Amino acid sequence: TTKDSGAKKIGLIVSTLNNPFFVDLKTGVENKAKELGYEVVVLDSQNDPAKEVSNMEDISVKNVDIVLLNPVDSDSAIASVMIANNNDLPVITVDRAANGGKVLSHVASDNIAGGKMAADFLMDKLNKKGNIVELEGIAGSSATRDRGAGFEKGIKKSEFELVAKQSADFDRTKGLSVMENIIQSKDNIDAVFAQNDEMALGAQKALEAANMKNVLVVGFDATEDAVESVKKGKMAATVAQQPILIGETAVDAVHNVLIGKDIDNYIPVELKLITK
Amino acid sequence: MKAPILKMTNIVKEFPGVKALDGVNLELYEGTVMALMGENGAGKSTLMKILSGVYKKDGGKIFYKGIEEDIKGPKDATEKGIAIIHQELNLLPDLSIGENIFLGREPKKGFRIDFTKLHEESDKLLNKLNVNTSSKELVKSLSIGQQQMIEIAKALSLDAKIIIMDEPTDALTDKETESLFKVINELKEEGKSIVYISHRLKEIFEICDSITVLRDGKYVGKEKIENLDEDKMIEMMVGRKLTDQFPRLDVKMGENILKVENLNNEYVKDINFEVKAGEILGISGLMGAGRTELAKTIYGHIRKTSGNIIVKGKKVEAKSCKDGLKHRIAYVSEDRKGDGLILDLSVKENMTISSLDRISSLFKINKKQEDERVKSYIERIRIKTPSQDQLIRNLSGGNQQKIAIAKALMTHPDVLILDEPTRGVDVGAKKEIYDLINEFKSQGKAVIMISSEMPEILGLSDRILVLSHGMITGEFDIKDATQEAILKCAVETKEAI
Amino acid sequence: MQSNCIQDTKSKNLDIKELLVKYKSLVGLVLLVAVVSILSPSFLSSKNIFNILRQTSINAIIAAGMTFVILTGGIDLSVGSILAISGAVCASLLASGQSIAIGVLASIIIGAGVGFLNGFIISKGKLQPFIATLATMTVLRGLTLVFTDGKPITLGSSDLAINFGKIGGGEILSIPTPAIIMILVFAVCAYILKNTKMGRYTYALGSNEEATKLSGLSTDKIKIWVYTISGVLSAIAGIIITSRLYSAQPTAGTGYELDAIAAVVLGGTSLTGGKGKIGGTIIGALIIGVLSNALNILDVSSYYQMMVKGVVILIAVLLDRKSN
Amino acid sequence: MQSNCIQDTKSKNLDIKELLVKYKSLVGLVLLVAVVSILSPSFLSSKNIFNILRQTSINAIIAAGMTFVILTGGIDLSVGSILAISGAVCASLLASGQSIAIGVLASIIIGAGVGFLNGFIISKGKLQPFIATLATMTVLRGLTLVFTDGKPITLGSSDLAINFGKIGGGEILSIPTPAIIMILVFAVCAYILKNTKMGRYTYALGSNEEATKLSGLSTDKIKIWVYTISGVLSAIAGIIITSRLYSAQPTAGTGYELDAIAAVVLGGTSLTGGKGKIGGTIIGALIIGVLSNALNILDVSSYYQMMVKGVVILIAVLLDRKSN
Ligand SMILES: Nc1ncnc2c1ncn2[C@@H]1O[C@H](COP(=O)(O)OP(=O)(O)OP(=O)(O)O)[C@@H](O)[C@H]1O
Ligand SMILES: Nc1ncnc2c1ncn2[C@@H]1O[C@H](COP(=O)(O)OP(=O)(O)OP(=O)(O)O)[C@@H](O)[C@H]1O
Ligand SMILES: O[C@@H]1[C@H](O)[C@H](O)CO[C@H]1O
Ligand SMILES: [Mg+2]
Ligand SMILES: [Mg+2]
Repeated sequence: TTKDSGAKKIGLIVSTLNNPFFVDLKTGVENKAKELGYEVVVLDSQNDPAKEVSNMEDISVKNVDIVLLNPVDSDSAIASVMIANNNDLPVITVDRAANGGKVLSHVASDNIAGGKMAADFLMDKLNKKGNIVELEGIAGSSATRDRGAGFEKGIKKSEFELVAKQSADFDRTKGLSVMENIIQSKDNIDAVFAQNDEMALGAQKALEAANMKNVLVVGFDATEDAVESVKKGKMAATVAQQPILIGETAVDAVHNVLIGKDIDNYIPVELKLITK
Repeated sequence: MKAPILKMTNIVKEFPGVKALDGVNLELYEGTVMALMGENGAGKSTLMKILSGVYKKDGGKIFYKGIEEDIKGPKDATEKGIAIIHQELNLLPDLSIGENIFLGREPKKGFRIDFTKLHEESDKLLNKLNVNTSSKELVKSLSIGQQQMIEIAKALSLDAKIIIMDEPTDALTDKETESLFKVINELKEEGKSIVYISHRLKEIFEICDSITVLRDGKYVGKEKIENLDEDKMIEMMVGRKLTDQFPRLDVKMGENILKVENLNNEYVKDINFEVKAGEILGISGLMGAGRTELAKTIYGHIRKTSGNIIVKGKKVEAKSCKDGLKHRIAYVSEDRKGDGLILDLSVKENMTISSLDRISSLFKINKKQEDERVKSYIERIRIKTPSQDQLIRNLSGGNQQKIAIAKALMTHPDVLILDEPTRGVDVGAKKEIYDLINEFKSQGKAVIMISSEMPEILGLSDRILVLSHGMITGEFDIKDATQEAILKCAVETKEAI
Repeated sequence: MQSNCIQDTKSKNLDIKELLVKYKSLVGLVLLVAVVSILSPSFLSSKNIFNILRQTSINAIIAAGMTFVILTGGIDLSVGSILAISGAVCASLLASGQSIAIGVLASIIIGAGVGFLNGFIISKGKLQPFIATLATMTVLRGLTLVFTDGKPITLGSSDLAINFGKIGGGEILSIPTPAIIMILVFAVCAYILKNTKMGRYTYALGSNEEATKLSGLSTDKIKIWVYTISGVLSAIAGIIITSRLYSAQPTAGTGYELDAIAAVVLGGTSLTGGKGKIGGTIIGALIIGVLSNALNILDVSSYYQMMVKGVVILIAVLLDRKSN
Repeated sequence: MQSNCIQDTKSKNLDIKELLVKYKSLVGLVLLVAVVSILSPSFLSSKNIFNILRQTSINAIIAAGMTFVILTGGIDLSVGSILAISGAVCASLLASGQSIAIGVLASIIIGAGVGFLNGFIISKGKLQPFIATLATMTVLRGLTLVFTDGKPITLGSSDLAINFGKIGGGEILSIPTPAIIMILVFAVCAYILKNTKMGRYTYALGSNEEATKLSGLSTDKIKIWVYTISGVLSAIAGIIITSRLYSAQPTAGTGYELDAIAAVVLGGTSLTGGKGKIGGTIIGALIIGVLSNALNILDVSSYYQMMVKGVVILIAVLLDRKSN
């Protein structure tokens, strides 16, 4: 491939742009790239690993210098990474890891740790006793798995009872109706852990409508809406990922690679718990 | 003589590959009935579709009440006072009779349709036509003949000056035809003009004042009815003389091929009869008598609840048409466009569909053999088609009917059931179909022919069964059969049986 | 054969048997409710019944419009996208301080406009409705994502927002507002289908397009009309959803077309057009709504929920068949 | 009226004009390719062409089966779910150390089994294909999630996995293997439709079910047959996807039914059945594939991609219409 004489190009393959989290991540990448004088090409995998592989193939015929990959799923990402490897295209994974292939580095927050963070917060607030509802993300996505694992590992040391665990697909509308239904059979809920803020906000609405304002709702991501809700005391907390920072950090890593510096193979981005 | 109310001159209409009309003229006078005659595919329906706004003409002029007019669409035609009863039924099966009759012209009361008025008016029309059904019934619950009467009622409701009837009696039996003719005479007296299309020559003499003849899309001429007899009329249409319209063939009859014993189901009761080798059994009856259902029960399309069907001494348990064919029973439907043929397939594909098993393995149809078979049938029964691959939709009715029969013959049946085999078929083609039936008969096979056309039944059958309300009400040897006797059995009431 | 669903103009005094024959799906619904209420006592609490009504209303309202479309033999895959874009426009107007009336009106106009467009390209372009609405579904989703930049538009907690929230979350005479809207929508639709010309033409078109044309009716006009109705009702559903969530999601409504179609078919309307009743559709929507609610209440895990849902839908349509 | 697509048995020596009339969609495809290759030189590189073929193969193979179904007037919404479950079963067998042959065979048997089941309930239960396959789609997705416990099944990097990976990722004579499989599938399907009884019956059923029955054919058998084909081809697509990704995703194939149907319709096959050609379907699939690839190569941002895609599909079908 002939490379343009001008600015270097970064390819960003993002799992979906239908979710504000990834829109922020993209914004972070674009902002930092502009600052450092890189061009960015963004491709959307629409939550379909097969589409992700196609995107990697398509980007490999374009003259990009490096790819930032935000996989749909950590296992199927191996295929995408291998395509890049075969085309001598350097890859850095972002937010979700690839479970194989040659990757320069991984930039992300630790979802297992985040799940545990939520658990610790609730154990602290409720004295390790009470009935908990967990709203899961899209079945099969790695964020669902990791946050669930971290959270459930976290509450093992408590007397919490997980009275309901249902999927609401990272979706606000579904969070609302699933929660409404759960309320029908369980009226003594003490806390809800939603694996992202969209579901948390939906669940919070349902609880509010049912006059169960004392239930603690913990979300994940710290989107604008969620932070606002925490501030107003409606949601109890949200585990803040910093998608913009993740994006920026990833471009920093790219910069280091392109100027020939070594980088670590895992670059963690700070997680923090946001409470009132 | 008064000036014609309608005059069409030099009308031209072309379809891709077909010049359907080529310089056709037509004159229609107030208070008269004019027959539009011609073989299948002559262009009768096309001409009338132009007049009623369904097709745009490619050339020629239309004068209505002396003024040149352009008919822009069906609605425009209706507004000008031209109503048409199309050759094909155009009803909405899931709406009521009344809603069908007034579709697009519903009486309104504020926002809503005035159903009371709608049904009142409809019932009046139905009464006039001697149809004893409530206008609130759904159209789909009616038999084809009754549906045809609804089409007629719909045309009458328009109160048009010109009424076109494209083969209106095609699906009617004598009783309904009679009611229709009564109405036509009334219309005539009211000064309305009627264009009447039919392949039944007897009707033409009974009801029409003059004829206009088309042949292959060209104008042949017009004539007063007084100056015509059947032979002359046929000659104008076909371009040659036809002799012996109903050629019964005497074949030495053999043993029993089909035996039906105590057959019963929802539609038919206690049916018993036999058909011998080399015999044509005619089945007559009024519409709704259950003839079609009887045929479909023997064929396996409708389940029997009790009784036996025996072919060549072997009991047949047919659960589907497939089983019927396996036992060498073939059925040619009365409704060739509805379920007799597959209009989107070609001539060839239609002809061989029931007998593909004979010429193909699991993995391949023997195309060469298929071509040859189809070719031989096309030649033998003179099917007019540009090629084997022509879509059957584009063929004329008579040719379509021949293919439907060829399809059945290709399965090599022992028993051939023909349901209204010449419905909508022109005189020339009729003769050819009769020859075809006779040829099959002379091979020592059995034929059951259901027909509502009395001359056909009387002219071709060796024996005649009459059905009424699903039961056999009469059986005649051809020597003893008369129209009156058959009719008497056909109108037998349920109570009397 | 299907039920003769539109011949009820004659008898006014329906007895129960007749009702059952006409709405066979009702049997399914009653059975379902009976089974679940035995399994879980909280199911029949008035609170839960209102929940079900509130949850069902969105799908039911969309399905009402879908019924018109399907009665003509068409299909509208763009309903979910219409819901999203009209919700987004409504939310952004409100967020920019416009009045509720303007937000709602703008939404409905957009729904009507898109529906009109659907009908227009289907009729004038002679396109298959499936592919035409598939295309508008995709285009509109893209448009919504561009418009919202992929992020929800939030109304916040101003007085305006709280008032607007009552459309989806409030109550009138202690009945959830969306349920009342739903009932109104169905009453109007039933009236239109039964008593007006356009209603009858909707059936006519689906029953036999050729014959409808030959009767001098403009089939193009009828098509445009049904897709416009579907668009308007999808927009109304969009307003309700936005109001319930105090925010408009760019991905709102994804996949809703299948639920709406399922409701229509469960209600006994034939996808080939011409046959069916709007009353069946509300029952169909309730079957789906009750099912989702019941499976949650009965603690069925989400994977098994899918299986049960599919099987119950199959059984429901099979029952419907059998009883013919 | 539609093109008379099945009457071409007479002429063997097709000239270009005839080809264009028969496959009007080809014009669309050629135009698309021309425009994109002017805009981006890298588009017509052999590497990119192979990319397109590889990417198109999945949708094309599913669409081939869908063509049979649609030709009979049916529809199969369950293809994506069949893809997922057969991929999952294949992966889990391989992961447990079974041979590739067994994995592949098991997949195909499952695809055939589910397809058979679809055909069986549709024909024997006299159900509308839309609702029946909507139900199996849901049930199978649930089943897959239960079977995989919601997690992808990974093959790892054993020799077996690497060999298996060649089905989706390898090359034969430097042509991508999935492209070769796709071409084989279409050749076989075209042969079946043109030269065998079952092919002929497929068209017959879609043109007129009643007449097909009265011609002595078992319409039930034909229905079962087309859904089985669709199931088998979806399973093959599932194997290829699993092989490409070295893992089976429980959510794989979601929404693929719409792409497959779009390919069939873009290829000129009528959703009402009876009319169409399998050759059109591969062109339809290529239009969709080229479009996706081109939009990526031309740096069109993803939201706008959706809009462009919808509009291009509309234009393509409109062109198809107009040229009639
Ligand atoms: N829509 C059409 N497209 C192509 N050809 C057509 C079309 N309609 C009619 N034709 C052809 O035009 C010619 C005239 O057909 P038309 O239906 O007018 O005949 P007809 O005299 O009414 O015959 P019949 O007695 O069988 O009803 C025939 O060759 C027919 O095949
Ligand atoms: N689709 C239908 N639905 C309900 N009843 C029907 C239907 N078709 C036919 N019938 C009824 O079945 C009986 C027999 O009908 P059919 O008209 O086929 O008899 P037929 O003797 O063959 O008359 P035709 O001269 O019309 O062929 C009649 O009572 C008729 O009304
Ligand atoms: O980390 C992200 C976000 O939490 C999002 O809400 C779902 O996908 C995950 O990967
Ligand atoms: Mg005619
Ligand atoms: Mg009959």
